[in-house]
Formats: sequence, structure tokens, C-alpha cells
Amino acid sequence: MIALVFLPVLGGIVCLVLKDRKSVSPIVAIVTTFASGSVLPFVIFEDASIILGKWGSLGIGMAVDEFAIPFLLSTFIVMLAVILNSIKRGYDGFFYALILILYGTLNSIFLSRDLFSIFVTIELASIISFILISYEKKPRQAWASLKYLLLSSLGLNFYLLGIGIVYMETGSFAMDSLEQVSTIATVLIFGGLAVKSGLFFFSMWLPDAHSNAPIEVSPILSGLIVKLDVYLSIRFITYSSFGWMRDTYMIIGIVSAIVGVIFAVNSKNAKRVLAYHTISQVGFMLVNCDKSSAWHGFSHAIFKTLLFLVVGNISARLGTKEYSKWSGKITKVEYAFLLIGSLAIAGFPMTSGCVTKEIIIHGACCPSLKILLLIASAGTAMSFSKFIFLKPGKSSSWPAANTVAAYSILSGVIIIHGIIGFEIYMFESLLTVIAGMAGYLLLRKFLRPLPVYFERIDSALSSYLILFLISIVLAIILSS
Amino acid sequence: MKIAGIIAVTIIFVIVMLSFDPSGSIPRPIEQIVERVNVPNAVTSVYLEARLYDTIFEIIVFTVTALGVAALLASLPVNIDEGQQVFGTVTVYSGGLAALSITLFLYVVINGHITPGGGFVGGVVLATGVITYGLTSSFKKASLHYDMLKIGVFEKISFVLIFALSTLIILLPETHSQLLSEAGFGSTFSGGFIPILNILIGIKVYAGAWKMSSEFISRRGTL
Amino acid sequence: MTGTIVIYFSILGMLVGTIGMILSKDLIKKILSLGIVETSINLMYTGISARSGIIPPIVSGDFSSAFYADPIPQAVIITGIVISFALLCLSLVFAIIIYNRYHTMNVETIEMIFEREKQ
Amino acid sequence: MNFVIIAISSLYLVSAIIVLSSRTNFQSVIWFGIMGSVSAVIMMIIGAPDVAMTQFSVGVALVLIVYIMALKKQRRVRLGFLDVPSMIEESPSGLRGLEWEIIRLVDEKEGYHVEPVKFSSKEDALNAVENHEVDLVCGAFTEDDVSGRTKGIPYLETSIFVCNGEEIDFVRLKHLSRNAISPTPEFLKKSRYVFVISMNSPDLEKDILEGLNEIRSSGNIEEIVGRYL
Repeated sequence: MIALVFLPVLGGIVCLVLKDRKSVSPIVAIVTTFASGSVLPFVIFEDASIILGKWGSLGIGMAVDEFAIPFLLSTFIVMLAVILNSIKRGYDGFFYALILILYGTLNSIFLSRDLFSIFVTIELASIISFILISYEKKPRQAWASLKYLLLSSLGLNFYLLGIGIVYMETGSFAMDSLEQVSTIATVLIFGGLAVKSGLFFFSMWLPDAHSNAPIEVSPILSGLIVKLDVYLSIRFITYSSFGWMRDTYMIIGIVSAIVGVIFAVNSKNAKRVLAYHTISQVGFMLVNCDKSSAWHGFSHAIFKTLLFLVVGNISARLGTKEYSKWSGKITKVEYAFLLIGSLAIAGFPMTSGCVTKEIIIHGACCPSLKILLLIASAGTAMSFSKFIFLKPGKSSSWPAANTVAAYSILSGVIIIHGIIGFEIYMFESLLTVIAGMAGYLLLRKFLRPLPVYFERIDSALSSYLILFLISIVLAIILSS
Repeated sequence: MKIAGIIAVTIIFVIVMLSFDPSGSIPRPIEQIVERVNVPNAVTSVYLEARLYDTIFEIIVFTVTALGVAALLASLPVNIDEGQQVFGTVTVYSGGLAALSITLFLYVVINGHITPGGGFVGGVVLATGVITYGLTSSFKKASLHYDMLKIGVFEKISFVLIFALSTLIILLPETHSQLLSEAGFGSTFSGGFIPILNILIGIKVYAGAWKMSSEFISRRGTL
Repeated sequence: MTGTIVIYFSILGMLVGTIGMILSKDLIKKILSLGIVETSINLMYTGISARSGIIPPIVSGDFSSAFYADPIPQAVIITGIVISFALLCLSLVFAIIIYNRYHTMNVETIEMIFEREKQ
Repeated sequence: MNFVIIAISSLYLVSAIIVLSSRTNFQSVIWFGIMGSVSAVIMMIIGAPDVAMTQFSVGVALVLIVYIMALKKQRRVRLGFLDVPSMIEESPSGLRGLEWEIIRLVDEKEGYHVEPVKFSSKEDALNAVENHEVDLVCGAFTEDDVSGRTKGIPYLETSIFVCNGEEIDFVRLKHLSRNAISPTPEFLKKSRYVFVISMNSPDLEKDILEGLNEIRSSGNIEEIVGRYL
């Protein structure tokens, strides 16, 4: 199990040591990723738990269970695709070192059962993502990073305060001690992590950071870093002291799903569309916080990576992120992959997005929630009609082989997952997709970008704190 | 919006302060730790033995930040004062200070498991001493030592060694416990791999801190 | 008791830092306010460790009678201090990159520039 | 014992508040260091020497070095000027004149590093500031010299005269008459002297405006004007 953490980190260290030799690093990166991937089957079928150094309650515990498996798998696939796409783009050893260390760190978060160890690894993952976001050193990227840094560090300090209270009450940092802690500690842990979750009002740094990051970094941010909070929420909610979180997440999740879609539909910048959809999809995942959310997290990581890679490569080639200017200029191959990704996120039958999203909608507790989820789903289809109705150009030239390999792995996973998991009732999602497309054709004249008031740093901070207070009040009411 | 945020955060902290219980469970794990690790400094025992896994990530955080700072600042113009003003006596004193910091580094790092201190403190103390020397005499002269002594190579070697040693300690806890229990309690040569780890961390942190500060210093006055 | 006092004071320090983060318009002050929050949380963990006694956890012989401080929060928060240092350095680098281009530290001006550039 | 802890912790809170309320960033950073040291002292007292040493070396010494180094010499201001007697002129002991005094006062307050660049004609100076080659120019510029691509900060009332068919401002006229050429000035209009500032430096504009307000409110400006004009 520990190999899953240490192998990528070792690869990263090798890349750091050989920083000056540019041609070696991609090879090391690919070899390491495959090595870690080959360890994966031994870990996920084992269902084991260990305590490092045999230190009992003082040491750091690690375990793997059904919640961690989708995230471990998606980390491997996303990292593989990202590294494949980044070959021949002139990145140096430091970039690959960061990616590989990030891979090991993420695996560690998904395996660890120690609250403080999770804090350290989340901070490391955040620090690496700050550096990666501003890797091209543009001032806009630096500002996005800084905004992300200020908000997420503040949030993680709340988390640290929360686990400090856990330690005071139980005398241990082990995750099992969460079973009997006071409500305030659980709220602080929840609120501290929520700033990284990508829920609307909680993490308004997200659109700027995700849309300004380099091509290879946006999918990691959207597919993996955002999932940390989803994973930890799913894990924490199994402890009885976190029982209040289920209802809170239902309200926050549905609001986030709908508001995110509204912002996305109105946006003109393709990468911002995807960023707002991250907000919306995280809302979907957290509406009912259980195993289905974990698998939606998996499928979201895959299709979002595909979309971000395709959109990033197109906008780098054409020099504009405005999708309306792409019509007629994208090649047929690019259009095909863009179509697969868009259909998957919209929930078209026979794709992974449909399978996991339908399970979530069917698992919803009450009819009104189900209707709201269907509306959000139709909105998703509506905003991705922008990509579906793009006209491909005449050119049928193929992109570079490594890019196609990355795209094909991701599309393969989407379609295979979609076919394996398909059940007959899922055809109803066709209705929402068609409704969304029709809505787009009717309303596309009226779509204007919405103001970015909530994304300014002071508003983002204030809205985060206000929502934090509201969730504290909710938690106290719900748990008493 | 700002006012609402301030009111919200005030209420949050008032609720926090009213609702937690600071005397819930007071663990006393020190007996168990000292018996197993067999060195006097219990903090070092936890830091480099029970929670070594966190420490590895901490060192990676430091390394990644140092390299990230260097990479991100690389595009900005370098700005070194040619006519650095130097006063004769200050140079002598700061040279003495640098020598003192080397002594302190050695003491803190080697005795990290007996007295307070350890690799991180030692490395930063040394870096601070050398930087102070560079600022008060000649920064160019002070930065020569980095290439002359091949600190960069030492840094890489110690990074790899830290990782390898820590992996060994984590994977083979029994062997290390045996090694720990053989040595006499409180002697400089007790502690198994712990002093070695402290020395390696000291070198690593010194190199990282020096690199990071010299990046900032060579672009001073930018803000 | 000693530890409890420190815990309450450091939570007050967190409050001061957070309010500073919202109120200050200057980027450097925003970053320093984050530093206040981080220093306070580090202080709080030493407060947690001091609940069981305020004798430094460096054992000399017998440890049955004395009230030693709890070594675990101390050991973990050393990690926290280094992380907060790393975060402060990185944020300073981002501030320098922004400043070099736009010659301003005022958050509102920076956001105005970025929003105008977008159109 | 508890009393000591309460006293030092209060000191900690007070220094945290001073960090936020200091006027300049430099003071903030210094007080941040003081705050960190106070927290290290608390840690030392309550039985955490390891943490205290780490906090002091990493959280105070290294942070201070990094921050003070980045802040030490604040931004450089490239000052273009025209040699106009009694406004700004070169003398054996460096620059002197009315405008130079005002800029020095602002500079002392903000800690700028001013680099003077001399220009020979008005057009060159204005072109340079329009193209952001210098941050501001001075040398008896009036409101008429401010174009759409620059900003002017007025600081003194003046009048413009017509003399031998050319528009000329008060200070230059005075200088001409001192050189015993007999001009026949005709009053044209009232105007104001300005500092011409490049659009790229909104912070500089703010600082100069603040500095001017301070000089005005302390009554210094009459004294300076009286000394030179």
C-alpha cells in the first residue's frame, strides 16, 4: 500500500535530481506512472489496513476501502493522460517532478487515516497546485494562484483548529476518534475543507484558477484536487457525529449545482464554462453523499480531463478561448473527442456521465430534489450544446500521437464505463439532454456573461465566512 | 458584504470559544514514546520516528517551495547593488557571527535528539548566519561558497538519502527499535538513525533556505 | 490551566488575523494577516500540549512524577510552522510577479485591471 | 504564572493588531517579526522549546529576511525633468528647486528610490512619459501639457502670459525678466502647475496626492514657495 505513495514520490525525486536533463524526465514520469498503476490492483483488492511503524494510536494509519477505490483509479488515469499530453511540449524536469509528487501525495490522502497527515498532504497538494497554476508566470495566473492560496490556507487553518479540538477531546489524531467528537469540531473540519471543495459561495477562487491554469494543470485541478473534499466528506459522513452534514450538503449541493449551471450557460470563455461546470458537478456529487458520489467523482474526473485537454489544446492552437470563434476551424478528430466529452458530461446514454448521474438522481431522497436535479442536468446539456453545435472544419488532420493516445484512453474509459454500468431506466436521461439542447437553440440569443462580483477576493472571503456561519447554525440545529 | 463577513467571522469564533471543552482528554503518551525510542527528547522521537511519514512530506514541502520560488522568480530581472556599502568593523563582526552560526548548527543538529533543536532549526540558523554575513560584507563573496562547496550536489544527495532512510525506518520498524534500544540513554551516539536524519535534514534545509533567500535578495527592492 | 489560557488567546489571534484579511486592501497586509492566523494556530497547538503540564518533554531519568508537556502536538506543529513559512514565501513571490507588471499592491486596483483586460 | 502568560498573550494580540494598523508595509513586517518572537517566548514558557526554536528561526528570522529583502528598497521612480530655474535645476550640490522639494518630501515618506533623468525639450519629456519610459516629469508643466495618455497632478496656481507671440508661464517669465530682457507680457489665462504622471503608475499618483495633502495641511507649501519664488 505504501508503494502507491512512495513510488511516484521517488519518481519525482529522480526527476528533481535529473532536473537539467530535459529528455529523461518524461520517460521517468511515464515509467513511474505505469509502475504505480501496476501496484494498484494489488492494493484495491486487498481491503487491508496498516499502521506505519507499529505505533498504535500514536502512529499514522492507512487503509483502503470501497470509497477510496474510484479516487485511486481516477488519479492514475488522469495523471497518465496528463503526462502523455505534456510530452513534446517542452516542460522541464521540475514540472514532471511536481506532477509525480502530486500523484503520490494524492494517493496518500486517499489512503491515510490520520487527520494531521491529511492536513500535511493537502497542504503539499495545494502548494504544488499553486506553483503549477502560475507555471507560465503570467500576472493573471499569479493573481489566480494568490487568491486560491489566501482562501485555501485560511480554510485549512480552520481545519487545523477543528482537528486541534478533536485532539483535545479524544487525545488522538486517528480518524476513528471522530466517532465521538463535539459538533463544533465537525463543523470546523467540514468548513475548512469546503473552501477547497468547489461548492458555489464556498470556493469562488475556482473559476479564475481553473480557467487561467496551463493546459495540463486545469484537468488536475478540476479532476483531482477538487475531489479531495468530496472524498473526505464521503468518508467523514460515515461517522455518527457528522450526521448533520447529510442534510446540509443536500441544500448546499443543489444550490451549487443550479447556480453553477446558470453561470456556465452564460459564459463565453470555453475554459470558464468548464470551470463553472466543476462547481455544478461537485454540487451533484454532494447532494447525496455516499458511494454513488464517489463513482460520479470518478467519471467526472475522466470526462472533465478529456474536455479540459481538448479545449486547452484547441485554444492554444487557435489563440482564443472564445468558443464562438472556433466554428469551422477545429479538425474533425478534435470535434469527435469534444463531442464524446460533452455528451458524457451532459449525461447522454451509453456514457459514464449518464450512468453515475442517473444513479445520483434516482438516489435522491424526495421528489422536489429530483426535479431540481433534473433541471440542473438539463442546464448542463444546454450549456454543452455550445460545443455540440460547433461546426467542424474540412481538415481531417490528426493531432500528435501522444495527444491522441491521451484522448483515446480517456474516451475508452468513458464509453466502457458507460456500457458496463448501463441499465434500461437510464434512457430517461435522453429526455433531459434533448430538453437542454432545445433550450439552447431557443435561448442562445439571450446569453450574456454574468458579473464576477462573487469572484473578487473580498467578496469570496466574506461569502465563504457567511456560508460557514450558516452551516454552523444548521449543524447546531440539526444535531440537537 | 465585507461587514457581513466580519460579523460572520466574529460570531464563528465566539461560538467556537464557547463550545469546546479544553479539558476533555489529556493523554500522557510520553512514557510509551521514551521507552520505545530510548532518547531523551520526546518531540524528536515523535517527529522523526512515530510521525516520520509526515516529516517526509514536510521536507518535500520545503524543497518544492524553494525550487518553486526559484522557478517563478527566474523571469524577473536580477538587481544586485554593485556599490554595496561596507563598514570595516561590521565585516569582522559578521564574519565572527557566521562562524558562531556554524558552531551552533553543528551543536543543534548533532544533539537534536538530546536537547531541543534538530535538523530544521540547525539548517535555518546556519542559513541566517551566512545571509547576515553576505548582507553586511559582500553578497557576491558570500554566494561563492554555494558553488565552491558544491552545496547543490550535497543537497540532492541528502534529499535522496533522507527519503531512502525514512522508507527503511517505516518499512522495518523492528530493526530500528532494536538499534535504538542497544545504545545508552542520553548519549550523543544513541538514537539509531535519528542523528543521521537530523544531519541530512540540516544540510537539506540549509541549502533550501539559502537558495530561497538568495533568490529574494538578488531581486531585492522589487516590491 | 496555563494551556487553556493560551488556547483562548490564540483563537482571538485567529479572529484578528481573519478580520485583517477581509479588511486590508494592501496585498502585503493581506498576506501578513494570513501569517497572523497561522502563527496563532501554531501557538494554539503548544497550548494544547501544555494542558498536561509545562515541563519541556525532554526526559531525564524518571518520568512518573513530573508533569511533562504532551510531545505529539508539538511534533506535529513543527510541520505546521514550516508549511506556513512555505505559504508566506510563495504568496510573496506571487505578489512580486503581480507588482512587477502593474506597479500596485492595492487589491481593488489589481482586480479592476484584470476585469478591464478581459473585455 | 498564569498572570505572566496572560500578560504576554495580551502583548501578542496587541502586536497582531499593530501589524494590521501600521501605516507602511515596512512597519507591518517589523511588527510581524515582533509578534512571532512574542509567540516564541510564550512557547518557550509553556514547555515547548523545540517549537519555540523552530518558530523563532523559521517563522521569524527567515520570514523577516525574505520580506525585508523584498521590501527594502521600495520601488524606483524614474523622474524626468526640464532644467527650469527655481522649479527644478541642477546645482553643484545636486538637484534643487520647488518641485524637487515636494518630490523629496513624498519620497521620504514612502521610501522611493528616485532616479532623475534630464530632458532638453518639453516634447521629449512628454513623449517619454507617454511611452512609460519615465514615471513622472516635472519642470514647470501646466495643465495644458497634459494629454489624454498622461495624468496631471496640480499643485500650485499660476497664470499664463503671451510674450512675443509665445505662451509662457509665470516662472519662466520671471526668469526672462531677471535676465534683463524686457518682455511685454499680456495676461492670457489662469492655469495650474502640474506633475505629469504616466498612466502606468496609479500608486505613484495616489502617493503624491497624499503627500501634497499632508504638505498643504501642515502649511509647509507656503514656506517652500516663498523660499523659491
